[in-house]
Amino acid sequence: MTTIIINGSEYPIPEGEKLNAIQMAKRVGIDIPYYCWHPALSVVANCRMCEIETGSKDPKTGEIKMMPRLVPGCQTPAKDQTVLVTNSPKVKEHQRMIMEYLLLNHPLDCPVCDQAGECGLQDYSYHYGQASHRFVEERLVNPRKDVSDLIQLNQDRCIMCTRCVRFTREITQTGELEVMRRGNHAEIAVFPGHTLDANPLAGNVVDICPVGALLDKDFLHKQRVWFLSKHDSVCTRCSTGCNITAEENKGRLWRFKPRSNPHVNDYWMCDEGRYSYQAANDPGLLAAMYVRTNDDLQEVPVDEAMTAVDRGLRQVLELGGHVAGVLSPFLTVEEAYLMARYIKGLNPTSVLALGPVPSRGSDVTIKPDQTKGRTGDTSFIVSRPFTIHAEKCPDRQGVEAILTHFQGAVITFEELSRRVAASEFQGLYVASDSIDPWIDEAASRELRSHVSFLVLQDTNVTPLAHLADVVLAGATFAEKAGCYVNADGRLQYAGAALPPREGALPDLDLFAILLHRPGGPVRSGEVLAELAEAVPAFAVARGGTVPVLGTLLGSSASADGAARAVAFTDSWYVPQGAARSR
Amino acid sequence: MSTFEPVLSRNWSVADSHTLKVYESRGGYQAARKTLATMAPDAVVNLVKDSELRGRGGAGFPCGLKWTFLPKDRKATLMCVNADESEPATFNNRLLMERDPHQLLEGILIACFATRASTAYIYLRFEYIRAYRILEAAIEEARAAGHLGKNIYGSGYNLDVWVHRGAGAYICGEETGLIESLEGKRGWPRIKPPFPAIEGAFRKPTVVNNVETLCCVPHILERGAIWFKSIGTPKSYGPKLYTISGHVNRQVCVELPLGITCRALIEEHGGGVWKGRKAKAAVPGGISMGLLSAAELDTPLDFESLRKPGCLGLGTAAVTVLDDQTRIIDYLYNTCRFFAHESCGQCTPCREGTGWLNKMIQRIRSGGGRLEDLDLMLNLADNLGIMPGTTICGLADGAAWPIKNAIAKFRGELEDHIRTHQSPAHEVSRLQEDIAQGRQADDSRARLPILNGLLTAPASSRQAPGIGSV
Amino acid sequence: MRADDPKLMRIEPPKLTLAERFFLPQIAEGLGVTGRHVVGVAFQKKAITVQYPEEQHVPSPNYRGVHRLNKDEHDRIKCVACMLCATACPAHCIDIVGASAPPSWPDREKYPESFVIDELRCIYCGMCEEACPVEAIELTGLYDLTGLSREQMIFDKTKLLSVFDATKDAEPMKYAAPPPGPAPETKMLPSPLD
Amino acid sequence: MLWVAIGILLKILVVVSIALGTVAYLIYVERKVAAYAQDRVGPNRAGKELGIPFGLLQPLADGAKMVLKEDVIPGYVSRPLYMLAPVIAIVAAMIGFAVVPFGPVGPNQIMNFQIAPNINIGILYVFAIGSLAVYGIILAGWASNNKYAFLGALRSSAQLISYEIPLGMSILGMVLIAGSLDLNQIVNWQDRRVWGVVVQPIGFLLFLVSAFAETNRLPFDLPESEQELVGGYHTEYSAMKFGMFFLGEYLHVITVSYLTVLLFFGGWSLPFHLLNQNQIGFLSAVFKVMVLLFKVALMILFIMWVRWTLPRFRYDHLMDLAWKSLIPLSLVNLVATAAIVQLIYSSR
Repeated sequence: MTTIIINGSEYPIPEGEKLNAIQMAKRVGIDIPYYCWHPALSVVANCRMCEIETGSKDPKTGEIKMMPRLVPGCQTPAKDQTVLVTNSPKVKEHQRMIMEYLLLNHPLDCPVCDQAGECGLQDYSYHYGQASHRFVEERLVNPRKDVSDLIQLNQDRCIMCTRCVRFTREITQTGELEVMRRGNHAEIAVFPGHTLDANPLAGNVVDICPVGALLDKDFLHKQRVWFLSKHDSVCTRCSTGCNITAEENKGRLWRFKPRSNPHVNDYWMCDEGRYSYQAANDPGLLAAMYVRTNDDLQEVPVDEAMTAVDRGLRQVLELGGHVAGVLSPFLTVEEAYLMARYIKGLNPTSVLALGPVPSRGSDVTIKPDQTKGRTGDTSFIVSRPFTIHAEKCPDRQGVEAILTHFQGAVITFEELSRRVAASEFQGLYVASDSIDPWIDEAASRELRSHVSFLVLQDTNVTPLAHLADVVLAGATFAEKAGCYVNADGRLQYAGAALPPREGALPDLDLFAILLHRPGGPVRSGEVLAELAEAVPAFAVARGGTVPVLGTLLGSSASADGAARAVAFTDSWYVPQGAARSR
Repeated sequence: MSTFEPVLSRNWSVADSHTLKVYESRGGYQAARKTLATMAPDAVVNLVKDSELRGRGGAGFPCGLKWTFLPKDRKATLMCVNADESEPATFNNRLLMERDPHQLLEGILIACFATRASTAYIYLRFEYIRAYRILEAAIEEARAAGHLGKNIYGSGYNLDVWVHRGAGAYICGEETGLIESLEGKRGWPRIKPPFPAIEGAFRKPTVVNNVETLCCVPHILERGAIWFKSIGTPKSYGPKLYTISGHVNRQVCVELPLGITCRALIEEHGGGVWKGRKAKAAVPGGISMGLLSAAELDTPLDFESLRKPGCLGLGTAAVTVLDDQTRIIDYLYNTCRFFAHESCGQCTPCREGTGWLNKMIQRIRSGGGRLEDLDLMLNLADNLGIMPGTTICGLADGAAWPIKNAIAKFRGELEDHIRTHQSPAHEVSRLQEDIAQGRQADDSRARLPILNGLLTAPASSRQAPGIGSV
Repeated sequence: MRADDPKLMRIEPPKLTLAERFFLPQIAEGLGVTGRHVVGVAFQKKAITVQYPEEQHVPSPNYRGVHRLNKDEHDRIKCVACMLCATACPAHCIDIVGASAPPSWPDREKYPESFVIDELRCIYCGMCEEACPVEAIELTGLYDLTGLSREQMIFDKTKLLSVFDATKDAEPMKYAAPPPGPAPETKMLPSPLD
Repeated sequence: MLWVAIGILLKILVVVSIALGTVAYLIYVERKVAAYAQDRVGPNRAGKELGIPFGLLQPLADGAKMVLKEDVIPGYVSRPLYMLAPVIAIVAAMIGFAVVPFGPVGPNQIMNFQIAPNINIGILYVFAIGSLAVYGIILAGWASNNKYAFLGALRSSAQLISYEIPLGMSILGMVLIAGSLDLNQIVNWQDRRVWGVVVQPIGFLLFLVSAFAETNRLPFDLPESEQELVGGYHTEYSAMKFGMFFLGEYLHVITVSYLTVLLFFGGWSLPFHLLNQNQIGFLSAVFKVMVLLFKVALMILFIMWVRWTLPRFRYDHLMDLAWKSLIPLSLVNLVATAAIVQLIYSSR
């Protein structure tokens, strides 16, 4: 058996994984502080914070031989019979010294620094530093500068860990960032005219910065991070389905931060997704339910609107008409399931169609290459490609799977439009929730002119909304909980970050009311459990639970064991929820 | 020592010594021909290993041993010649390259043959323009004469030599920094492992050797390991080029067997301390190695003995003499300024520590010293470089030893300086101390803007405590 | 603690004399005490009451009254919108909206776009003052805080700055040295409610 | 006869209005005394605008407040009893005044300073009526349908029953000595001989203590005891109904003060026969009334003084005091007085 000795205790080394000392120690609950190391970037060992004492144990005699010098934990492999000491006086004195050095020229502006609260310097200063230092000379002052339209660099707060430089070199391979000058005048800079603006993953340099040097101007000075409640969610901006934390305070979203998921997004997310949170804060979102009376849309309470929907659709059927439902790829699988059940339950001849699938450009895949960066030891790094999909919706595959289950084939929106134009349907129920404008004036009129009863369930005011008979205000991506199936067929759970806004209801509740489900608000887990029973494609979600890192639709739950792999989070960026209940 | 006959510098006094003609006329390239024709590469490695030739670049690592670290199954090997002679007061490599470039090329040829490297880069210090021109010319000559190029001497062995000029950074004299710079990157030393012998320049096994080391190689092959080990002192064998500079009458570079005492070097070869003064101290081997006091001048200058008086090592064997009218604080000021300027800025202790020491020395020198600063500097030096493993490369060690030595050996003088040189303009104010200690400053000046590191408040805020007075 | 704990001590009530058991001497003594006070107030003007509107009470220097937002020597708000006061506030009565400082403020990155204190929620504990890293928020000695509606008692930035203007001479910043000469009396606010 | 009736009615009117006015000012005085005892100045504002000093209009303001306040009748009370209780309290307090002489009373006086003169069991009447007041309290507590009020009422009844006994027995000594239940006779006896307090010191103390208890004043105000019972029996009363209890309490204070002065401090007489008891004339009558009023005023002040000096008794202490100390003591006092009186009279 392979074992490692950390601070006097023996621990077994996990099979089949190549870990360094930091990862291994963290796995057994011992923190080795670090700044420059990042599991996706090459090892440079220049912050010197993770230095520990190492040695080896002779397996025969049991004699332990320590090396005289300190070595950085980030480049020490966790090998059999290695001895790590992370808490000796020598190590502690070294950590204290590094903290003193790092803080020499660091400005004392934590109060106005957005990183405060999730800052490596702050956290380690408490754990490993000291309250005072002996530096009485004048500090260096470096003015702040912009590295892109969205990212600001406060050079005086920088600790030269070069994570950002390595990110642009090794992950995006665009190399915008560089170190300029030498010694304690060294600073991060962009080449003139070569900013991060064109980099689709630029926002990640803010996330990986352990201090407040690189800051997102979109979030700048708006909130203190300890006020934010963090909710594990999934980005809905494209079909990659990046794992994110949606961070909320005072009833609105403030930012998205990527969550590590080795099967989906590794540690990153694209800027387009990062700033898509703004759609949930839009003041122009539908704020009430409307029913058409006397050729005018009137604001009505929810129950009236729901009755109007049910009555209208049943009337169409009684008059011998047909009903079609449009399921947008922005719906969660639970919502799609309930809606399909409702439409099919009205009349088995009713038709279900997939809503318009927005697509823009082509898929962009970024393949990291650590050899582009520093030629240090890169053997710990598993480089995984990151794709920004052209398909700008979160759940096409999930909705398609449900449509296939209910009627054998997927009818596209174009096909449905044709059939509507042929006056095949008299009643139409469109559930959209699309973030983007998805239908124009002309298409709306065309669609409307052929049906006698039109229900629209949406979050935004679209041209179709003005023409519909009933407008239901659904929930935005931030307001609903449920599962999405991403481009790789991975079923992932996204939690709700905000309560449903005034006048709107989560789509799941709307469908539940139409279906007369007993009980109050619906829990997505219960629906998912039903769905897993009813639709074989979703059998992995049996019991209504999904692993934290998601699970592949086709796989059996046990075969997807790797999905339970521990994701990585920087120790100073711990999702802590709101600092206090407000 | 009069029996010693110069080896490395034997051609220096000859006219046009840098030309191939002169070099060949004095027996040049014979060793290379013999080696390539008769010896197997491993035999060469073993011979050099037997000679216990230690690297002349500063660290004194056995050269042959280094060559054996190369992986056995390597496909390609690179040779880097470290000609980035940036250590202050050192100029032996420059003379070797300017006066006898073919000796170096022959050494490169043999070393590359031994390590089976087919490409060699001479990483040349930017400022050595003359050496650059001479080397380029010499390589042309050698290539034309068949000493370099394809199928050298019919042995089927190919070698190309390129001269690469650095951009003027001290740190590029460190082997991994040199490699990074050679690759076209920023001259930042790499972490080890992997060592360059396993994965060096362009991710290939790489040997990095100093100019003077390589210059020794042809002579070892010509005269044998026994001859080489007959020169010098135990554990430090062979001839060595010493440079003498500073406050001596003659600033020269002389070749002597390893182990000559510092005093002998100054008196016999440097012509004594200038202006009839006495030596106060001497830097034995480039400023990063530390300081010898006047009483310790009898220390032999070899790889081992210098540890005794508390120096880091022989270094580049560049002796700099300080006369008795030189202030130690000035020496420290120059040293610290140099290291603060040349620190690459990669590792935290070196980046911040050298800058801090520099600022502190500047303050002490201009009259703001405190007695506790000396202990603080010692403590910093200990943390910075004397404790092993705090940084990637050895620059921090080099920055730490002079301070440790100077304070250990000249503490009295430094304390006297602090006591007698006090200038109110430079002294540490109460407020600065309070801020550093994290104390609540106790006077009205506490109302300072604490943001953006502004230490001094606008004058108006210091006067009346009432804020409405403006 | 157990009944046989060695640290326990049994104390017997003191034995009373007969006179004491009648309580009459004690009652007489008590009557004497109150009588002295009655006489003192009635005839010797020993009352300690402050006749409030006519006489203004000057509270002790560490009295915690209405908040003020301090200004710096350029008449700008000192606050940097770090929201540490809002974090420290146990009553959750402070609401700050931060924003990047105007470009004309070179020494400052951030300032409060809006700064609102609900004086009715506030418990005047002074934690905001303690938490403030730039000495921007302070509790003044103003104690006569009244209002006719809840809205009036929610102080915004303008009002809090006007409190500073009204009190800056009487109460220099607390961390500064005491003012030379006798302390000026707290000026009455021109009523913060207008 | 008609004129007699009119005279009596007039007297009743004058006495009641004076009594009520006095009560109003007693509250003012009480507040002043309280303030002085606590180093404060007390009410001094009301009337300032009209140039009236010392806040002398405070009672008016208090009264106006009492009248104008919202009269809350909780939904859960028993309404008739609830309304009746304060009426009983104040009526019982007032009709006690019927036999209390405010000045010299007698067939040879120019005027009877008494509403119902020449009732020879006057003192008995006072006590009988005084005990009625407890019904007001009990009813109030009962009708309020509130546990605090109920507890207050229970305490009050127990307290009143307990202290009736020593109160009654403490004056029997004086009655024995004076040989009459008529207050007029008792005063006359004291004028002739010596003040009651001299011949009946123990009786005086017993009377004083019991009187405090009977008036529910500190240190015996357990039926109210704000700290424990939130006001006790009047927890649920507000506005004028509360005011009536208040008035009742102060009327009791006045009554008790009168009785004390009449029984133990010589009534309208002055010591050492400085005032000729037999002198009849308008001036002398007025003077006697003034003397009596002065003494009563002192007595009231004393009661207030005690209130702001002593803390409240604990309930068990209260009961202990009545049953274990006062009643035995009063019995001893009665027996001893009776023996001595018998000795003296039989020796004559």
